[in-house]
Amino acid sequence: MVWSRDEMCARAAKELKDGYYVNLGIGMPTLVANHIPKDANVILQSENGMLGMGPFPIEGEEDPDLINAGKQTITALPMTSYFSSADSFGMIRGGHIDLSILGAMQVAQNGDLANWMIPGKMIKGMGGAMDLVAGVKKVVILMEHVAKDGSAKLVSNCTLPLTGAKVVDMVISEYGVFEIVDECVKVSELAPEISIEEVRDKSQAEILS
Amino acid sequence: MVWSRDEMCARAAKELKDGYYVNLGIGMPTLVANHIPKDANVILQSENGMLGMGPFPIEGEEDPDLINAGKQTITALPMTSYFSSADSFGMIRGGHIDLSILGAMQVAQNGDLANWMIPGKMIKGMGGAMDLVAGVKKVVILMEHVAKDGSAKLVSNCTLPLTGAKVVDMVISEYGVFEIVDECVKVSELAPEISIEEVRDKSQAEILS
Amino acid sequence: MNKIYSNSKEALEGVAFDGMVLMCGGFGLCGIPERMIDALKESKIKNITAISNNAGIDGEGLGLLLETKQISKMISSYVGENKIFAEQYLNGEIELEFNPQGTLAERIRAGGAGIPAFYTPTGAGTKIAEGKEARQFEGREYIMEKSLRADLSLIKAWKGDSEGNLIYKKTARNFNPLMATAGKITIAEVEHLVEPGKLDADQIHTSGIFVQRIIKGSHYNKRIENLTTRKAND
Amino acid sequence: MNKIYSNSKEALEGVAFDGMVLMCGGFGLCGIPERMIDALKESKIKNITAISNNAGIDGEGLGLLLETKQISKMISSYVGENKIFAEQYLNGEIELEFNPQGTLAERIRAGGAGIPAFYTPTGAGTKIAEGKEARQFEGREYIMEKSLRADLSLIKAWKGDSEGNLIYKKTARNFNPLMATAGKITIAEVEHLVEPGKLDADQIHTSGIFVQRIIKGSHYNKRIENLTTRKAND
Repeated sequence: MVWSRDEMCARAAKELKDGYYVNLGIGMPTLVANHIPKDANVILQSENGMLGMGPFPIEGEEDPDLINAGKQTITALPMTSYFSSADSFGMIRGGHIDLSILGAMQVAQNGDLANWMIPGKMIKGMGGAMDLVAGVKKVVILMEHVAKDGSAKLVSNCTLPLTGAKVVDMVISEYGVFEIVDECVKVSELAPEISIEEVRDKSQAEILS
Repeated sequence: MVWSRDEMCARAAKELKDGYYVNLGIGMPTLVANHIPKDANVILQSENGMLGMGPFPIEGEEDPDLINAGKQTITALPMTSYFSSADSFGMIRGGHIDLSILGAMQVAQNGDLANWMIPGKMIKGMGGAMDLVAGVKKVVILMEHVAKDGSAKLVSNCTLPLTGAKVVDMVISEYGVFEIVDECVKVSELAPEISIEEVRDKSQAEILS
Repeated sequence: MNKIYSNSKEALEGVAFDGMVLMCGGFGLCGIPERMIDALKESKIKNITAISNNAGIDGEGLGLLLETKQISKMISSYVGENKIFAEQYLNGEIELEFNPQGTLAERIRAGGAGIPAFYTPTGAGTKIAEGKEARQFEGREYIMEKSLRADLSLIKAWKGDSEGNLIYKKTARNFNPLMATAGKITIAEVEHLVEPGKLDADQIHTSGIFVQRIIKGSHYNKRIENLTTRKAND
Repeated sequence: MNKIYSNSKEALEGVAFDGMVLMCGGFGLCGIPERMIDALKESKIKNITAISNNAGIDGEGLGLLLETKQISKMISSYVGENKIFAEQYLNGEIELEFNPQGTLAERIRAGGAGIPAFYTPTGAGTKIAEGKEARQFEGREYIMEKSLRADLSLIKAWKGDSEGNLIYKKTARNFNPLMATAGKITIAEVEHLVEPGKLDADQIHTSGIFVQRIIKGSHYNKRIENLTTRKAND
């Protein structure tokens, strides 16, 4: 039985250890924040210039000068600090962020990631994604295992333009958790009653047990 | 009659125009600050991380956390701001400082400057001098025209190791004011009763009238 | 040396021209110089190369200058959420250069700090690296990126003094302090204009040296792109 | 994740080793981590490569580690005013690499920001350029400089909170914020240690992410190198 989106987020949250500085991408990765264990002090960075991101504001308390990288209104915490975009990406590029969780269009078995551009379609831009995958210590991809058109997303080689080359450390999908080690995809955990054959069937990459 | 040190400083101060951001080197250049016209708003930068340097403190009011690049105790002004060494040299290297006044061991007619090192002697270091001459819009040298051993300091080619290549715009000595234009030294002003022949006699560089 | 101008139109006089390179602060609609953008729209200056993380939205931010077709090229990291931009881009009316957000920020910071070029791991091995020098340092691949400067930087701060010292508020800081350093002319628009000495010298984010002109803005929209709230008892 | 250590000796435990690369904040004796330098002296760690703008003076700052011959190499911009250093240098006991002050600052900033190398005009055409790549950009000559990182950065701040957020005071800021970013381990020594929330989030100079350990220092000497005053009626 595949994991629900909520279960996927909960599983991803397990990667967030006490004391980690973490950047969560836009979309499903943002929801991972809801599953951080209460006893873990996980500090969220937002690449538009904030460390120590709090929850969304209570209605009526939103501040237009306080947004996250998804342009959502958020709140501060006692330990919050603000900084410029140059300092923020110095933090990211300099390897100070422990972990980032991002979405993907394709992940290749060598760790290549494509998540910003489909040729021929209007491109919105890579935002901070290329910097995050280049600089953050551990990159975790949280994605549906298969694209809406049925094509595999876990592939032997990315056909879409890359966001980063050999940058992905782990993939979490509704089928399980997969680690990318030495340019191979290894099953680390499977969703309940999911077999490795099912995963192989839904993947184009070679999946090692 | 050659200028006194005080007159040299007063002449140098005339280069400081209203609204200029200025960095004054250690030693005689620091004294130029005493001659800034009261009606000119000249803002002094200190490369250890301060813009808007005030006068020396009144005895007993010195603050060890507030020093200039010469490690002298100083004071702040209402417009003062503090910043890091990286930001300070970004300001300098980025061409935001209008003028710097520095001392010299040798200045060549092409604008080469040597003011940090005598081979075979213990070297103290260049500090911020190389950055200042590379980044500041106008570099003015304030120096005795001739070295203590009688050798010329305004030379055709520097024999001492350079602080910067083709960086000097103007030299002020006790004999007058000299501009370096198109790799030539041109007399801009002479001290009272000083002739160009006297200057040529005290210089090894070619001096154009 | 008076840096204070009475309004955005006056502040723009003599420093904006057709074909200029413009930097415009803000992340999304957060921390954008609203009044200076209004003045630029009124000025009818055209053929602008705009360096800005985003392109605003329809009717707000740089979206206003897209409506009037004053921008001919954008250097940005993300331009989603803007129909006019998409239209003009697909029509070939506007040129677009994507930069990774951190590369964009660093190029601007380098421009202000006198660094002509630097190496970054960001984008190595991707389309972004095409046409750029690649180079290994300690076994890892990096690409060379060049600095950016602007003829005019328009930035937004929370408080400023008459010397041009600035303090930003929360995440409205973003690209503003870097762009302040990289403009040949920088115009700062502030919500509160105070006398020198009213800002704590240790807290100033942008030193006055980087600001040539300053105005007190007013009537801020501060539109929120993605209003997101939670219930009080969540 | 407790970052607070009760004293400088404890803070140093497990992070200092023979042959390590050390960054030490301060300009002259202004803003130096006095208590951490004491602990380093006590630790008897030797063969240190010390990256610091200056070398202290006899009996103060890094001068203390020179007395005990714990430093084998210095990367600095200015080492005047230190007899012991001069002696050891002329004896060949200590290696010295001079960096222009701005190049030193930028190399450290680059180290913390993931930039492996950059180009600077500083020192082009001088001895400093020897052995370095030179390159023209838009007709001007620049040299390539590589980033610096440290095994351990010792820095000094005015106020800090238990999360490692720091605020510096006046010109005691200098190299401290950059070195905080470039240390694999950074130990901050502060005069005032407060609870999170006591520091204004807009005013924090160094975010806690850069600080792994923090101590409240005490008994500061804060020696003045060049006491310079004027008469009250000047």
